[in-house]
Amino acid sequence: MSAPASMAAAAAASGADGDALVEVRHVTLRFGGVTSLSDVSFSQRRGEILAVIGPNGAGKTSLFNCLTGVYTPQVGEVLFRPASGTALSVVGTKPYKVNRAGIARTFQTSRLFNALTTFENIKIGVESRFSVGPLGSMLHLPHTRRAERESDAKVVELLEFVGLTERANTIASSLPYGDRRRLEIARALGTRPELLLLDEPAAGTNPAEKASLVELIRKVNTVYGVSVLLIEHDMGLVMSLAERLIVLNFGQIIAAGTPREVQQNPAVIEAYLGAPESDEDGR
Amino acid sequence: MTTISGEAVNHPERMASRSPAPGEGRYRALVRLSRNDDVRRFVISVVGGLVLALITGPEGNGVQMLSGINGALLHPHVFICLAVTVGVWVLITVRHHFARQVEHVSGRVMALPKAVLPDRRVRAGLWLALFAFAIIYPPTLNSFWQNVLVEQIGIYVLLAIGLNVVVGYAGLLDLGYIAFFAIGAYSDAYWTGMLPVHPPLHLNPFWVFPLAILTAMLAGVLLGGPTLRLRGDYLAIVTLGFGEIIQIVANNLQGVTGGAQGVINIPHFSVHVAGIKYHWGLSNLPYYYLILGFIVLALLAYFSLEHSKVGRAWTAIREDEVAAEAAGINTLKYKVMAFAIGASTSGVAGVIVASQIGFVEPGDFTVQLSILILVLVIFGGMGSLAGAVVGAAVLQWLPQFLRVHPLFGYNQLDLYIYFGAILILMMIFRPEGLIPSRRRRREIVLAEHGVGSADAMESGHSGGGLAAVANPEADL
Amino acid sequence: MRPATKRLGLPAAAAVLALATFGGAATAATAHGVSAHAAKPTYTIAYEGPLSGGNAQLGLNMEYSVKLAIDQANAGKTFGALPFKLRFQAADDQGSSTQSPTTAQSLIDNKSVVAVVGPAFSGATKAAEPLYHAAHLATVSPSATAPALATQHWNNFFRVVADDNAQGPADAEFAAKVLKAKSVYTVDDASAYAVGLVGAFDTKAKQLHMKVIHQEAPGTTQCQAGTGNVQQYGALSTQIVSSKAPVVFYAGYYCDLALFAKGLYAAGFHGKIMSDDGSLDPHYVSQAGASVADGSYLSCPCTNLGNTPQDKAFATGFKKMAGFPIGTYSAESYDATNTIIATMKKIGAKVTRPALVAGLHKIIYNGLTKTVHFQKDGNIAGSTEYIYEVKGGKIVELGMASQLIAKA
Amino acid sequence: MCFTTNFWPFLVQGLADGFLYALIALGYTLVYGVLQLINFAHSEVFMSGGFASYFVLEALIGTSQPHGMASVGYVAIGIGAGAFGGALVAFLLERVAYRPLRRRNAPRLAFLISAIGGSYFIYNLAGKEFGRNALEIPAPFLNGPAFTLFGATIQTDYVVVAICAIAMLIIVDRVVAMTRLGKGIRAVAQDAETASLMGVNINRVISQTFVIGGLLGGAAGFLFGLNFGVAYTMGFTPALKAFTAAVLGGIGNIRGAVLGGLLLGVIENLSVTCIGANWRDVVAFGILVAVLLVRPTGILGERLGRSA
Repeated sequence: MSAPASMAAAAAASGADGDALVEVRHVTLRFGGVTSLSDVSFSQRRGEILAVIGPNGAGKTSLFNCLTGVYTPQVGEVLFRPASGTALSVVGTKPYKVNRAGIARTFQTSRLFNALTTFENIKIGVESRFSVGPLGSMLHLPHTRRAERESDAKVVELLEFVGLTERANTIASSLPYGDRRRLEIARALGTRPELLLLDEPAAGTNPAEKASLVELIRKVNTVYGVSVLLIEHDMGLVMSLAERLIVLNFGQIIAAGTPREVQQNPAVIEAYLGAPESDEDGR
Repeated sequence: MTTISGEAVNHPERMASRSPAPGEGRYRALVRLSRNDDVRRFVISVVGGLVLALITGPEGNGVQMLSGINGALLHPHVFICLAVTVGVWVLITVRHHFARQVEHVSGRVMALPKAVLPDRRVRAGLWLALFAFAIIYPPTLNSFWQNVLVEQIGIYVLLAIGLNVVVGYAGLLDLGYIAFFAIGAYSDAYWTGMLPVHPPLHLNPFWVFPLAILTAMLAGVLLGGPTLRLRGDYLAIVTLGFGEIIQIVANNLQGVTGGAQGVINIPHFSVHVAGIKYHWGLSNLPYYYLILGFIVLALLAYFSLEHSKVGRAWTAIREDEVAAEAAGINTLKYKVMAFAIGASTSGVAGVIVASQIGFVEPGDFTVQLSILILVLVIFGGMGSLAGAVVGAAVLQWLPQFLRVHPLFGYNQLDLYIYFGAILILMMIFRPEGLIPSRRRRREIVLAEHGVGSADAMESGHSGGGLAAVANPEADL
Repeated sequence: MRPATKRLGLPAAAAVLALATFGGAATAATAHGVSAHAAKPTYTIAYEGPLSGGNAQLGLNMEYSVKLAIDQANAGKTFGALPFKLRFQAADDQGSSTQSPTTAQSLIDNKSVVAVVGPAFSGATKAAEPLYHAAHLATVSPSATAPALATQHWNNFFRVVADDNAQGPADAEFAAKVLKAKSVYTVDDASAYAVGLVGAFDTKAKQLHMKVIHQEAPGTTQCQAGTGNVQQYGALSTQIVSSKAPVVFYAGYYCDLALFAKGLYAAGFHGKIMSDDGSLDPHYVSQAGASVADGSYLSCPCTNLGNTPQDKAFATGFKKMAGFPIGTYSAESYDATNTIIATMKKIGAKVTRPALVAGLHKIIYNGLTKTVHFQKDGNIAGSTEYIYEVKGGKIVELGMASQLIAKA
Repeated sequence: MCFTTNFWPFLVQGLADGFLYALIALGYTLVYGVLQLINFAHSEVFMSGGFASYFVLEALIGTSQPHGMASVGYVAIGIGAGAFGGALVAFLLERVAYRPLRRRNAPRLAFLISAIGGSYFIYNLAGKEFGRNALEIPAPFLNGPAFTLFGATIQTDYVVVAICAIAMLIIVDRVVAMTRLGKGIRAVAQDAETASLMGVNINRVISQTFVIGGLLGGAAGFLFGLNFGVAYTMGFTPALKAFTAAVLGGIGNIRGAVLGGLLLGVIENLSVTCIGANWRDVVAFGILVAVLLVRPTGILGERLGRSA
């Protein structure tokens, strides 16, 4: 089915033990004649911070979209919690169901609800976990009020966690860039994920913001026990955060392993130095 | 023909620009002139004045070619119309030149919504005052105005509140809204035993309300479920078709609906509970208070909804469907929910009308009525309950008032010319409506600056801005 | 001939009138049209029908007739000196059953209104009549033909036209006996009026052992401001030609019949086209073209105005007032109004709404179209059906249907 | 099978209707291609074309009955007048109801609402100015059975409609495929942003697209009015059908619009024998809903950029 080189890389990528949280098997995604992902396989352990790197247009965001149900790959499987009794096959599952199963994400260019406040943005994420129907809301049933109170408490907790308590009533569109990134992470955390996908969380932030973001992501991993899958260009950030790396180029995994291993991999060096970055941006 | 010459008389520069330019420099000067905002606005105001003259002018006919236009343009009131629009131009130009610095777009974003509705307490007070007025005032009216209050205003306020949920909250365009009104009316006729097909048991119209709500809701879910997966503009067309289909079906199925001749003798409401006996007869006030009750109920319910999980989900969907899905919101479910809630409100209105007039015919449920209700919502302010109430009340009262006191060439026939103009002008100059909702207003201003989308039109259930989302094969 | 007193009375009456108008506009409570100070009381006869919307022309045909009858009565031309003055009020219901109750309420509120000519349409009548009934306000419709209207026990409901149950069977008999057709293709435009009419036609035709094929072709945009499909007549015509039916009966209005007739002509139909009073309009011929319309039979429970001096006076008076010639239901509206005035004259100076209702039940008035005499249910007694034919681009009256059938 | 008895006549009838749908559908498809927007007011573009041709032919022909070459000339004049009227209204519509919104980057909902407003404004104003009754376009030729084919009577009118429609459809297809103008339209349809970066004047292309759609819609208004007269309400139903046709063939796709139009015309006419004349419109809307549910991209798929 696949080229031997990528087989080897795939084996390295999925060299995890039985405690896999997500398992990607032979995923191939095409748009018309263009292949965006080709036979991508890897897995991530529970509690792990894993980073996906690669030049622009390598298919990183496409991979995220396959992991969240936005895109349906033509070939392959994505299994969430493969070992447990509640295993979910992501392929063909609607994005909101994937989210409810425990995979939350942020976007490359942050997609907040700009007309709402910081508080409301997080609350939308938090309350998607509560079953509140229209009738309950219209009639102010006790159950609904309890859910409101609980979700409010959770929002306050998350505001504090990401350090946006002061900004609770600010309209999202008027937040500074770094705060928007934090808010997006808080909104995703509100949906109580086991796996958080962060698409270039540090893009466009200044060094101080970046440092505090690194801190935050690590806290997400340790305090909430959320596994993190990360796309990032900033090598310094990747090296300091990630336990393992996956390198994508032209839709294929060309290398995988610890940061140190990957840094010395000749294929990676060639991909970054040999091939200049293309204009096309991965979707 | 006349339009051009009329313009030329009032605008010599324009005339000159049509003749061959004698020199390059002069031609350029003219081009520059035509790009000047003030000049452009002046031309627009003159043309607008002529159009206004046409609208308010005499009625034409097909016997003599363009007689309406000739008649209208030779009429003295052309000058009045021109004076009005050019006057507006003068005002705008003056304001523009003196207040250019103040009028800065970014200032609009945060400042205005607060200025419009200052405080929660003030707003609650306004609502209470409106409510008290709505209770005390109608008994002082004569029965004609009471009837207007019931059949032309009350019902349409209720309908507008319902459509507001669909268009305003969820950002979906429903052009077949009146179909659910028809479903309510025919449910009433069915359960009271007035249709050729008989129900298992005959009910008092009061008991029809829950059934009609359920039926309309079900119809909303059945229609919305499949179509709401599609792009928003398809929904508009499908609902438009659905509205037509309902009318044709009601007309064609003579054995079921009574066909084109309609259903007569639908009973009025009555209460026989615990010794209380009351019968709604022909007088208007009891119906008015019944409708008022429903309006207040709907307002309270939808207000709560707007500020609940459901309302926030609608806002999220309107703004960014992809992000909403990523935040765990089942966008399809919430869209269908909005659709069904709107439908059920329309169904309630249908029951009230059927039981009040006692007669229903398929010809009552035209596309034009769906458009009318849309106009009411847009005029009042999408997503704003106060807007829906005030917009519907004002726009439905005005034609009746003008009917009694015709002003400035107003003719009942021309109503929809004005309504069409209202839609365009509102979209150009005040898309947030007469009494805007805060969230909506913010969204619209933000969308103008390229942030967010302010409606749910982008695409189907699984994604938003990306064209390829629904179907990876489609495009890269 | 005019006495001087009358001249003096005019300004006074005008003043009263102006007062009443003002009062009526301001508050209905003061709008008691009967002024104690005037020598003669003033009563209003109103007209309810479509004056805007897609059916405005039909409404105008009626409105001017009512106005004309009132003006003539006030001038003493038709009934001599009257013990009261009459005023006219038009009320627009757009022909819609949802607008009609509001319109009716505005007339009921005006206490000087003693009778209403209209409502013009059956649906509007069904919706408004309960209100009129409760107010004991007599309504005399010149055009609402739905049979159901007479079975609702509204004792204030009258009409000066025959209902669909009278027109349809007469047409069927004409087709069977005069045109000697063995089979007929009936088409209705899905309107309330046409469905009732065609039902009565079909029933009678089957009794006469004709083979009946029935199709419904929804009316179009062209007569009413609806959104029907004008292209449908092509396919329909093809079907009719292949059915080889010698007669097509169309129940509906002239605009659609014109399209339909053109479709039939183009599809090579050589039989006869028959239609009803909704099609009895010169526009049928002008829209279809004389070559297509020639030979069509049209029926109406109304007579073309003949050559009597009264007929001519009406036609010229109407044209002078309206600016266009009389049309469908003009003469009926004139008769309806005059019937009301005749009844009022019998009652005398003190006309009340209930008294007028009672009076109308007894009146016998010799009108232009027929002798008006109401049955107990409000229907006209002894209605007559007339048949017309399009000849050389003109609509020509052939005579009473019963006589033509008897001759054949 | 219910439609076997009169198959050929209904097929011919259906194709005649279908060509008209196709002409109108192109207006929807072209505008959709460049703006991803349903031009709700296209029905009024169609109506305006009908009235424009009515006024011109009324002045030229009056009550005379032309034949021979004069007939051909008058048909050409009628098409020209209709196309001009349609194009003018489409152009104005774009300037007044769309461009201000586009400049402001308004949400899509605003465009739809503005278009509906435009539609109601134009058609009610037409009703006011030109009267509420249908008007007959003076016949440039005498319509009637022209010849018989497989037992189907072919009317002169069908022949005229078919010839004119085919000619116009071919011209438009070639214009979009081969000319500079067409290249601009396709570029904007594919990616407006990139096109504008490459120096395409987007506003001008959009205006041109509206004008082309208006030319076709207006001409269709004339061809339609020839047979059915012109009335201020004439646009609604044919336009809704044409939209259905555009969706059926794949909106944004020129050849799809033609295929969809012809298919819809035939299906609709066959439904008259099979179900009954009064269900005809229900069948058409039913098809619309079914297509949107089963295959929203239509028979030939969406893209304007790829089609031609």
